[in-house]
Amino acid sequence: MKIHEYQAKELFANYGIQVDQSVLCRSVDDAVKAYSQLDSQKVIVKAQVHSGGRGKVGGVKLANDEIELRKHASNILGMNIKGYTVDRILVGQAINISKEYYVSYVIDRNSKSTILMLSKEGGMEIEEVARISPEKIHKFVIDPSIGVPDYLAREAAFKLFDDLNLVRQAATIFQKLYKLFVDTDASLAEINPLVLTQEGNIIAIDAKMTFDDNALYRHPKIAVLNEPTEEEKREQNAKSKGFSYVHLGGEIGCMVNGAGLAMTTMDMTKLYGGNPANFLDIGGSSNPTKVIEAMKLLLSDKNVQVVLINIFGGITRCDDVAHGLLEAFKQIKTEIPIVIRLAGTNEKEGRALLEGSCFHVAETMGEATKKAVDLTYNYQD
Amino acid sequence: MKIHEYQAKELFANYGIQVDQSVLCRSVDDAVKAYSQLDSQKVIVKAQVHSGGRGKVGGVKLANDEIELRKHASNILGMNIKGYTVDRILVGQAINISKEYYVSYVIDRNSKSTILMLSKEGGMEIEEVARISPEKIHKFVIDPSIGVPDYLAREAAFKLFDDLNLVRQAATIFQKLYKLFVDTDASLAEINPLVLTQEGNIIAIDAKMTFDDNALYRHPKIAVLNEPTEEEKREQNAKSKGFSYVHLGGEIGCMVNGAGLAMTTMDMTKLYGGNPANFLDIGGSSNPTKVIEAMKLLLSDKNVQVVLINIFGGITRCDDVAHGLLEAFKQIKTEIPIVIRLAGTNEKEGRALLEGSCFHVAETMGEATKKAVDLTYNYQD
Amino acid sequence: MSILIDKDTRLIVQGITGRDGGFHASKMKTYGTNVVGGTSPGKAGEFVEDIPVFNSVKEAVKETGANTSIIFVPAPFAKDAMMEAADAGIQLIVCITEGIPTLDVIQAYHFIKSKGANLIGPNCPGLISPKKSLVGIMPSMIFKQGSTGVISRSGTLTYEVVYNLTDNGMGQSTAIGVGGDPVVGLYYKELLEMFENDPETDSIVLIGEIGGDAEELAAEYIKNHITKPVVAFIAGQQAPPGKQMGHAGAIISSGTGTAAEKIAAFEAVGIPVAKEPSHIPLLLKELI
Amino acid sequence: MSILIDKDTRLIVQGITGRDGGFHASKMKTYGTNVVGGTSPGKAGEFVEDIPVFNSVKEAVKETGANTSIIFVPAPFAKDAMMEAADAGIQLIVCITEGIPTLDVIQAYHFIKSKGANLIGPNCPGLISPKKSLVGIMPSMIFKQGSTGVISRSGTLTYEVVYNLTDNGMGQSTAIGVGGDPVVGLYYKELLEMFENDPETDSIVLIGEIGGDAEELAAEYIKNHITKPVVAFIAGQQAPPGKQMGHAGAIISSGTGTAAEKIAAFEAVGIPVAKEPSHIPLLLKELI
Repeated sequence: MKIHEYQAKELFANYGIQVDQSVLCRSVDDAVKAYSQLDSQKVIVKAQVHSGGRGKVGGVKLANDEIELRKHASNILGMNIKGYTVDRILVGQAINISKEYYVSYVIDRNSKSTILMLSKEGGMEIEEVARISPEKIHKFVIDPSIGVPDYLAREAAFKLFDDLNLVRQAATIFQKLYKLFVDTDASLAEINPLVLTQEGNIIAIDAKMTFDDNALYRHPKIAVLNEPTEEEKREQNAKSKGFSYVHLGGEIGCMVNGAGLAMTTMDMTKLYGGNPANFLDIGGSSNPTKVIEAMKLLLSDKNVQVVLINIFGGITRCDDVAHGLLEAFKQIKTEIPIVIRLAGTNEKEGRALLEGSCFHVAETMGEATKKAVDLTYNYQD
Repeated sequence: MKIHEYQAKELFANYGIQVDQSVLCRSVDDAVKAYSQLDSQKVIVKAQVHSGGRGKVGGVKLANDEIELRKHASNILGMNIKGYTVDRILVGQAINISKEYYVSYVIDRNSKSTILMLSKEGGMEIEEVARISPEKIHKFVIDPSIGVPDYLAREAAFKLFDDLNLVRQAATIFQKLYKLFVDTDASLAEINPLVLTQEGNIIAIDAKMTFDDNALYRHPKIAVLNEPTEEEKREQNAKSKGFSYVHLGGEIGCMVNGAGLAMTTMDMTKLYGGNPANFLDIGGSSNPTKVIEAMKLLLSDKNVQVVLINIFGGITRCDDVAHGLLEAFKQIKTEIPIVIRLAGTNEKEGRALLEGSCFHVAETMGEATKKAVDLTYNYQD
Repeated sequence: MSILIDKDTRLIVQGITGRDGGFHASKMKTYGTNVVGGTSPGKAGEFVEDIPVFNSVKEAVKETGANTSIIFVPAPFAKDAMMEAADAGIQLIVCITEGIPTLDVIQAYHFIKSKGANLIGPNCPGLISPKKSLVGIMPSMIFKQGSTGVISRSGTLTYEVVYNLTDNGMGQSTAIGVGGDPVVGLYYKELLEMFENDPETDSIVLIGEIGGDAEELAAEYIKNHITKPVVAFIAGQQAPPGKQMGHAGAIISSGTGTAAEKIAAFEAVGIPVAKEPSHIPLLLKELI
Repeated sequence: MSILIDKDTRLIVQGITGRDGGFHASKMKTYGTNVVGGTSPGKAGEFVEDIPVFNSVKEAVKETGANTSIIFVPAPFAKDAMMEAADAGIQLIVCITEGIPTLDVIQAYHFIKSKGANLIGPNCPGLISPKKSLVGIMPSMIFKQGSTGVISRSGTLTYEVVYNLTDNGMGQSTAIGVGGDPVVGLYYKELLEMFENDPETDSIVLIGEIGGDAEELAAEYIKNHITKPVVAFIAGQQAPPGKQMGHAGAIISSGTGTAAEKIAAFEAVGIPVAKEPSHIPLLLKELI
């Protein structure tokens, strides 16, 4: 789950990490009021959206006076950034930056640990740094049993600074950010840039956090910050029903049990010349209610011309699955052709049950996919 | 450092460990007022002193009505318990006890860990249980990297209870008590007894905590609870000057560098027929100022008839030590005979420097001790 | 031999009194797995399908000599269950539970490692050494004893692959689902090494998917350390970036972790990558 | 041989720019210890008596191949220093600092152990293998190379004992002060085992004191595992209960940890206990 910069900065401040002074605004009037409060001639206006790269598309602007502020605020509010409409901006004092750095904690799959990532190349995207000069990225694997002790924070800080005073400031920030990361079950906590001001202070002038969806149940204060897009809402709604659903845009709706098999069904659809409409994993059992819900979800996508159901019967036997499907499709009225492939335990019995129904029944994934693709084009004609 | 029961109970309550309702009183009037607040016909009156075994000497009494309360309060206030004068009592509601248990966290030298100790034999001293039925004491070694996870707390709680509801209550208490123990750098956190009430709740009706003196610097709120006795004040005062001092009561004042050597000097004094007046470790260096301070401390004990100075010169050579002693004794005027034994680096040079002084100089510990003992009796004659 | 589990496996089921725990305990026992006990705090003394229940893993180990555990407890309690098993001396811990917070898994994983034990999962179907032992929720009837080792990040896709293998007369030495979360226990490298050293395994099927770079690392490892024939399969070529495809770990982030990269990595070191599951047995036959 | 330290010891001094750290770094170097570096954050590039200073132990290890460290940093920072050393791969960590909170020591000790390293101290004088290496603050001139191993909870008392040994022509293989705190690293059992296995050690002197039951456990261990002659000495017969005698660990609590119990434990297994330090060499001569 993502949150906005201003929300992340509030968390930073709660954990004692110094951030720049700023005010959240929802209108130009708000922005003007904020400007008068900030006691700074120059201010930065920043779009608050769940997307990176806002600077490149004009979502971040420096205002030297109130006129410029009004202009930038009104331009940015309502702007569309990568599909997100900007309804909030952050107006903050412009900082006298001496140097910019990159700091983040992320989950690392290979070390199976949280890692601290640092770079002297702050202010640009870390993927960019990783591509151009990977040697400028420093990584520290965190042992969860001890966290970030002083010596580790100091060792890390020495990668960015030489002066012991700055090292100590930075080390403290690294420790506080780790505490925040762990306390909130974050999956990313990023400061880019962390800046050294001309006055010799180290402060965070941007803040980005994402959180582990599986842990939100124990962080109600974070969970309420959730602002899903329409598409995310659909996915979250599916999830609440026990499905995993991702919209893809093609014509062949796929319903599969298991994520790996569902991905493979998509891939084979493409391989055989079709376009998958979606990823849909209906999970373990195939009871009729679940199948009905899943079909509703599938058919709500008006692009879908054929439905491909691919079920591997394991613990739940194929004959039971077939019974379930027949039961479900008594209640689903659709003109769209349905291809069903059943494999696994009692597959023959299962397929026999489907004989004579309105379904197109296939034995193998290859056969099923081919049928679905053929039906798409036939249907289109 | 020790604290009182009522102070420990306040800490318990802060950590969510249920304690019995009680009020601290400094007078009989206070106690009567507390009685009216407590809304309980029967109350317990308990002396608040830094000593165990108060119950055996009449420091804990049950009052069935106000008259009894007045009687007990006035008896206990002012009572002398193992050298402590009672100036505070705790008046608490009498609990309907169904069963009593023992719970504590202590530091265990052998496992180099905090351990959780439990027993179904609550209400009696644990040393007593250890002597009579050691098999009734359960010990759990705590891994500091994970603390007391649910499974461990549960496993421990099953040693006291069978009912899952009680196990869960107890497990939570064990976890909270550990958190308190660690957060405050305790060296002991004891609940004796932890009781199961007739209503089915588990609550702490006594609370005992001692804290690591070396860690008090990071717990100012605990440190202010310090109430040293006169003797402890003298010892703490010595410590602030870099000495370790313990009063013993004999006639031969000992001044030694190093704790082990100081203990050995005491032991040999006894072995040769004398009585050590004190343990005094003056630590590493032997600069004149330190020697002067140490001598003042020694001589403040009016029982001292002879002073035995035993210095092993290591990094600081014996000739330097001798110079220091001569320097110091220019400023110390005393009639009391001083035996000095110098050994170690440059011991001959050191002893040569002391020749012709007022000191009795010895070569070995045996010789020095014998001289000191002889001088004691000569002096007495 | 097979790897990790065999006839010497003595299994306890953590959460045996739950719906899934009880169901699969019974299935595993029927298959022939030596299910020696189960745990459920407060239910010591009860039995689930003749399997004795204990209050704690420590007690279960003490009474039964268990060396392996499988975990079915709900996600909020799974970290504690994994650590309990490790602390009680269990050597192989298989966690089926899905939806466990990642930082919980990280903490449990490091603790398990510090105890010298191994973790499989979480969010995995477990593992099976056909005709010897089943420690998982796989449909055992599709498996056949043989000499192909199978390692997979997926559940049903594994069944699909195994089904094709069995159908082609290619039995399995051990088949393992490592789990679909970003952070899980034993992974390609460790398992490849075990299969390499297992005399009963003569070929390996590796089933990967989008997300992370474990397949790339596996390709490199196979090149340098594995002498037995390996065939790979990668799911998720059509997955869009930034979207989680069912498994928490199946996500292309910042443009890395794509199927194309993984396929290229295998092909670069001469490991054939099947285009569809049914091709795997054919590719394998060419290599043996 | 000697135990723990010898000519292969490559030492770094943590807190080398402090008063004590600098003083003893110089002393140790003069004695012949291979002092390869020191640490003091922010002072990398400086030198203390020609010894290079580094910002961190990790850096020092990388640059110098250090395998041993000695710690002089103040008590509030000592836990971090011990853990830093262990994390950087140091194998033997000697902590001189006194007054460290016990829970800090417990945490550091377990971390050091998890890294497979050894801790001596804290609140100890260190150790010396005469003519080979000094890693401590002992007055080196009183030591003499030889074949008696010395283990002690005390500082100056050890010097007193060693002085008597040397005076009687009995040199030392290694002499170790384990530290006077209630919780410290290597203790009697581990060190007795090392001395037993050290071909250059042919007798052992064990110097104990009041507090805890380590001497009782040592007596039991010697009875079952040590074949070399051992003489013991116990300080604190005159100590009153409940009073800390200098060392934080030297305290008789709840009537246990008395000198009488310890002496009885040794005598019960036939280990002579000296009445005064000067008797130790005589008792030892009778046994050899």
